[in-house]
Amino acid sequence: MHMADALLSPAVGGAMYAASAVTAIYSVKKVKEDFSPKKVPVMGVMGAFVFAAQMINFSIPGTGSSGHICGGILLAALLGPYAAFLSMIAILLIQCLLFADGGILALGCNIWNMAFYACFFGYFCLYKPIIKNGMSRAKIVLASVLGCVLSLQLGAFSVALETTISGISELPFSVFVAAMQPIHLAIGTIEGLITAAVLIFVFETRPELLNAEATENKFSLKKVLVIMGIVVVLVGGALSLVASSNPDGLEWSIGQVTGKDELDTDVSVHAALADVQEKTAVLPDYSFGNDNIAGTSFSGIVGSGLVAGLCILLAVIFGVYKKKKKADVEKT
Amino acid sequence: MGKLSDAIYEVHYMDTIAGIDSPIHRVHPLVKLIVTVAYIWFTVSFNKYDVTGLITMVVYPVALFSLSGISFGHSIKKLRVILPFVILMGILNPFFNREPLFLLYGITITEGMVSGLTLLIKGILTVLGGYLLISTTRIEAICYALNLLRVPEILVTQILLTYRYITVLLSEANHIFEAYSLRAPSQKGIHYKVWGSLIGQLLFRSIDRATGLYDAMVLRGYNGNFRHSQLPKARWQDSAYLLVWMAAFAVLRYTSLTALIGSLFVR
Amino acid sequence: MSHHHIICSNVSFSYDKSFEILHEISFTAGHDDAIGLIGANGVGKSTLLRILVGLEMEFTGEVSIGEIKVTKKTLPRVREKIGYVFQDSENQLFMPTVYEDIAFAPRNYGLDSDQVEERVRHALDLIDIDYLKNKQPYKMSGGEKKLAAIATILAMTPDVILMDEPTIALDPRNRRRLINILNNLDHIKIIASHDLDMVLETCNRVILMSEGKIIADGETREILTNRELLEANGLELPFCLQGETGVSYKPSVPHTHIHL
Amino acid sequence: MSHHHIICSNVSFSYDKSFEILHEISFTAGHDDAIGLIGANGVGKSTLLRILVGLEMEFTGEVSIGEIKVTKKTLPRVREKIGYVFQDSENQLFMPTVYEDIAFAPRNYGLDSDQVEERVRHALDLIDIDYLKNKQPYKMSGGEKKLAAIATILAMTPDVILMDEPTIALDPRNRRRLINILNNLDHIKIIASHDLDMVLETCNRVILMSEGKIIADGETREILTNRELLEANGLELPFCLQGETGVSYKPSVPHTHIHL
Ligand SMILES: Nc1ncnc2c1ncn2[C@@H]1O[C@H](COP(=O)(O)OP(=O)(O)OP(=O)(O)O)[C@@H](O)[C@H]1O
Ligand SMILES: Nc1ncnc2c1ncn2[C@@H]1O[C@H](COP(=O)(O)OP(=O)(O)OP(=O)(O)O)[C@@H](O)[C@H]1O
Ligand SMILES: [Mg+2]
Ligand SMILES: [Mg+2]
Repeated sequence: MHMADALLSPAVGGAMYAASAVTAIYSVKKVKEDFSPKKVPVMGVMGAFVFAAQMINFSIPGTGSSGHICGGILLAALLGPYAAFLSMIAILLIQCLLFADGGILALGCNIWNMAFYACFFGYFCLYKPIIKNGMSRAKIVLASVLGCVLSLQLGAFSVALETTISGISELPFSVFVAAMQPIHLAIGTIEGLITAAVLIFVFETRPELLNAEATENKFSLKKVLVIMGIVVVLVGGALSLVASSNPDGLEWSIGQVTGKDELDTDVSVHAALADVQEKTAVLPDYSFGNDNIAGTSFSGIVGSGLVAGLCILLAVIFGVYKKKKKADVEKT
Repeated sequence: MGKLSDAIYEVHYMDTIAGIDSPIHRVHPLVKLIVTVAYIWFTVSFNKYDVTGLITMVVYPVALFSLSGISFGHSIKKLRVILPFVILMGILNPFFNREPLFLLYGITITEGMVSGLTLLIKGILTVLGGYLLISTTRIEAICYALNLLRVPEILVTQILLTYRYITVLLSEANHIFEAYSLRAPSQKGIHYKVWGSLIGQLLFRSIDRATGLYDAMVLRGYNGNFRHSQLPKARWQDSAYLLVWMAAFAVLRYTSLTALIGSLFVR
Repeated sequence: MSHHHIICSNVSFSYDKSFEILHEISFTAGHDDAIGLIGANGVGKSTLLRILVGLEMEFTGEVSIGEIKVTKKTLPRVREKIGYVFQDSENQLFMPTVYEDIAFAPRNYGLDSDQVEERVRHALDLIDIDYLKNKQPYKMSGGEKKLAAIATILAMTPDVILMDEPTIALDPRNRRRLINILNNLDHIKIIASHDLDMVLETCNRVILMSEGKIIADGETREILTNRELLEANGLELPFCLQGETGVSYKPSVPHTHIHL
Repeated sequence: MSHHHIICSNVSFSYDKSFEILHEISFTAGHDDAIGLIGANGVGKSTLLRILVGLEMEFTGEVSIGEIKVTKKTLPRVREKIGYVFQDSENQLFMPTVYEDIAFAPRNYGLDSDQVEERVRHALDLIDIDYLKNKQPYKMSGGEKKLAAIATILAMTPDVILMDEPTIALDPRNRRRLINILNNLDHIKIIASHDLDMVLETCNRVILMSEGKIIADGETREILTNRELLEANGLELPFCLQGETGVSYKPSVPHTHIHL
């Protein structure tokens, strides 16, 4: 469910960054409140643990396929939601940088889609209320499955929403959603079951690991709902602002600043070069009718070819230069 | 399992290439971070029908691969992670948008085809942009840059520690999976009956590791903050690097360079 | 039954293409061999064991276990024949209790519950750890874990047992117990270890490795009493053969006290 | 300088209230003592070391290190005086390179970068591992990691060095090197180990533990040559003293071959 940079417009990416940052800052504050320095390395190792555990394939009975664990809920159950959120940020950042899973611009979206819903929504609205009055196997299964399914549904929905608002894919929103949700229903159930299996094992062997945090997070549904409400309004506002304007967010924002609808910085350059163009044109005048875009596009294609050629040439020159330098070094 | 050992190899490999020396490796991490973000930002901001403008952004990866000496081949492997999804979306575009854009040698080029192509190119360029950051900058340096950007200390420490322990836990997970597969030779994944205990054992071991690590740090005077080491100092070259690229991106983005060059030859 | 149970011919291997860890390793092992695999840190002992059990497949050359050539396809069949005890056996126990862990492999091979019970009982008796059967692995001491890991292997009824540093972290009594167990097992054994005294007591044959090659392969006593050979390859005589003179192996550095 | 650097009087300890791991442990150590701490698996050797370094604080009794009583308050000062090498030193290396790891403690103690550099250099020279300084810990062999872990300790310039099983996983040459290093260090040393041959070569004094109590405390040679005492407590004579007769320590079980 990792979003790629390519599917986003800058404005959507930026808005999601802002939303995730606000949540992160709040989480940092909460984690610091009952700060025991011992927790920091535990968080680090747990992050790495989820990272590693997500790479193990679990065969799903009756099918040939395999599933993974749902990191957010598991971490939230073990570390508490705030520390879990920070752990997830670290995981997602490392996945994006080291494994190119997700993108740098899309990181805000990915944090939101995969960490926020699981750590806060899944945890506070589902996991916690179910677990509150004592644990049992059945409750753990219910809480984990519901938590995973719902947070994944929200995540999948957000992916569709963010992509559509970015306006880069031509896929209609309805089709996208219709494709994403059922797939993630299945995935969520499986992840929930695997997560439940792990939590039950912990519950039955070292329950203190789960209880430790239960006492330390004073649960208040109201407070959470208020926070969630504020965040949703913030994000919703930002997104709808973007959506209502040109999907090309950068142009839109610059347009806002300069008060122009369109940027025509290249016009004067065009004029200056028109002369040169007259003299250097070596290709016959193709007729594309009156379609301006097409004309631009064709010369664009030619230009691209030239740029590409230049790049290759540059690369070759650099390569030769480097080899020479290496040889020089070896000589000395 | 292949996946786990691949991941271990990958971390080691990235660590190695980020540690070599080149003009790009020497650039201040904060500058590289800013340039990378700007590159990705400008790249995705191209209009979805503007293939030709987008193409010019290839200048950046080409220049960086050349200057840093990072091999291009390995980066292709990275593309395979996120690209399938992007390609899927891109391939669907021609079906959902059949507005004709122009005719090329008698073939009608639709908006969907063009936007699919830009999507693909954006996918490749953005992944390369990220790859060029991490393959020329160590994680510690990136964390230092985050520090300068006033990202909270606790989060930065968290990233560093997670990174530090990824190889350790990957190899423990790998180990436990190997032990499993030796005794269940014909299974592909972990049987559902063992889900809980297998991961649970890994979890306990992780916690024990965490405790051990924490003890070791405390015994050597750790008091909550990592002290960054060998902090790079900003030099004038760093400002130049920043300025040059920002200017270049702006030019590539806001002048139809390809169209200009092309129009020198086409009338 | 074939005469040679393990055949390794011209096996070379590298983790990343750059550096060859194993170079043209060839040896065979008959069905009554107990082989000690010795050599300095990092010569490739563990790597060789991993290749035999099919955990690394990118080698060149040929490996056969009991007439079956090791390939991707034959892997499940080959692995049924081999019991492999890791260097850190903590990682080998993944079930909630020792009993469950020992029963895991037999259950996978589709035995019915009576047969499984029988196998587990047998393995527990053999190692004499009946008292551990309901313990959870993470609550056990290092020595106990090692013994449990060996029991899980025995319940597979392998033809071949491979062990990587089995005596590490054991106190002398547990180590002695392990040696007795090894001496009572009638399997082909290959034991990689730095504990040469243990090798001396449990193996009839020693393979000495250095820099990814086999330097010597012969009768245990012959190799382990050859001081020059051992020292040239980063090892020492077994302590029991060094005798009290072991203490005279004085540091080559003069024994001065250093003030920090 | 005080005569007794470490004073431990009537220390008792349990992890969970139920079971007492250590029972009324008392001993003192002078500033030229090198003490071998021996005993079977699980007697509490590691626990005792953890108490000395203040990682477990719920003990009863009194512990002083160099005139300072160990309490929650004095902990930072006490810890500056002690260097502790864990049993699994992998856990101890957490920085990207060996250099960074060695520099970690001096930096935390607020030294400026020149002083840090100086300390690191000194520690590297002492152990003679300059070639490792830019290596990443996960790419190093077990022996190299152990040596690096020791270097990180030395850079703290401690008065007291505590080591838990330092020779584990080392090949004989690296083990020899470690013994030389230990013999050249002029600190108070307490070394917990099952490697009695190493203890014999590095310690002037031995403390033998059993079931959480000190059973014997005396001159190394005296204790390590006392076969009855050792065997009564789950140990054996050092191998170099067993001599070739070591091999005659035959299994008490008759040596029959068992077919599985
Ligand atoms: N996964 C890996 N990737 C790359 N190199 C590796 C890997 N595992 C081991 N090596 C290297 O291969 C060489 C042989 O390692 P191996 O573990 O086989 O040695 P060994 O003989 O078992 O040593 P020891 O006595 O320390 O256990 C070492 O140089 C090691 O650094
Ligand atoms: N964190 C813990 N919680 C509860 N019990 C523990 C803990 N750590 C150790 N123990 C128990 O305390 C006892 C003493 O353990 P310790 O590690 O000190 O033994 P040791 O003498 O170092 O043994 P070895 O030679 O195997 O290292 C053991 O019975 C062990 O099971
Ligand atoms: Mg090994
Ligand atoms: Mg111990």
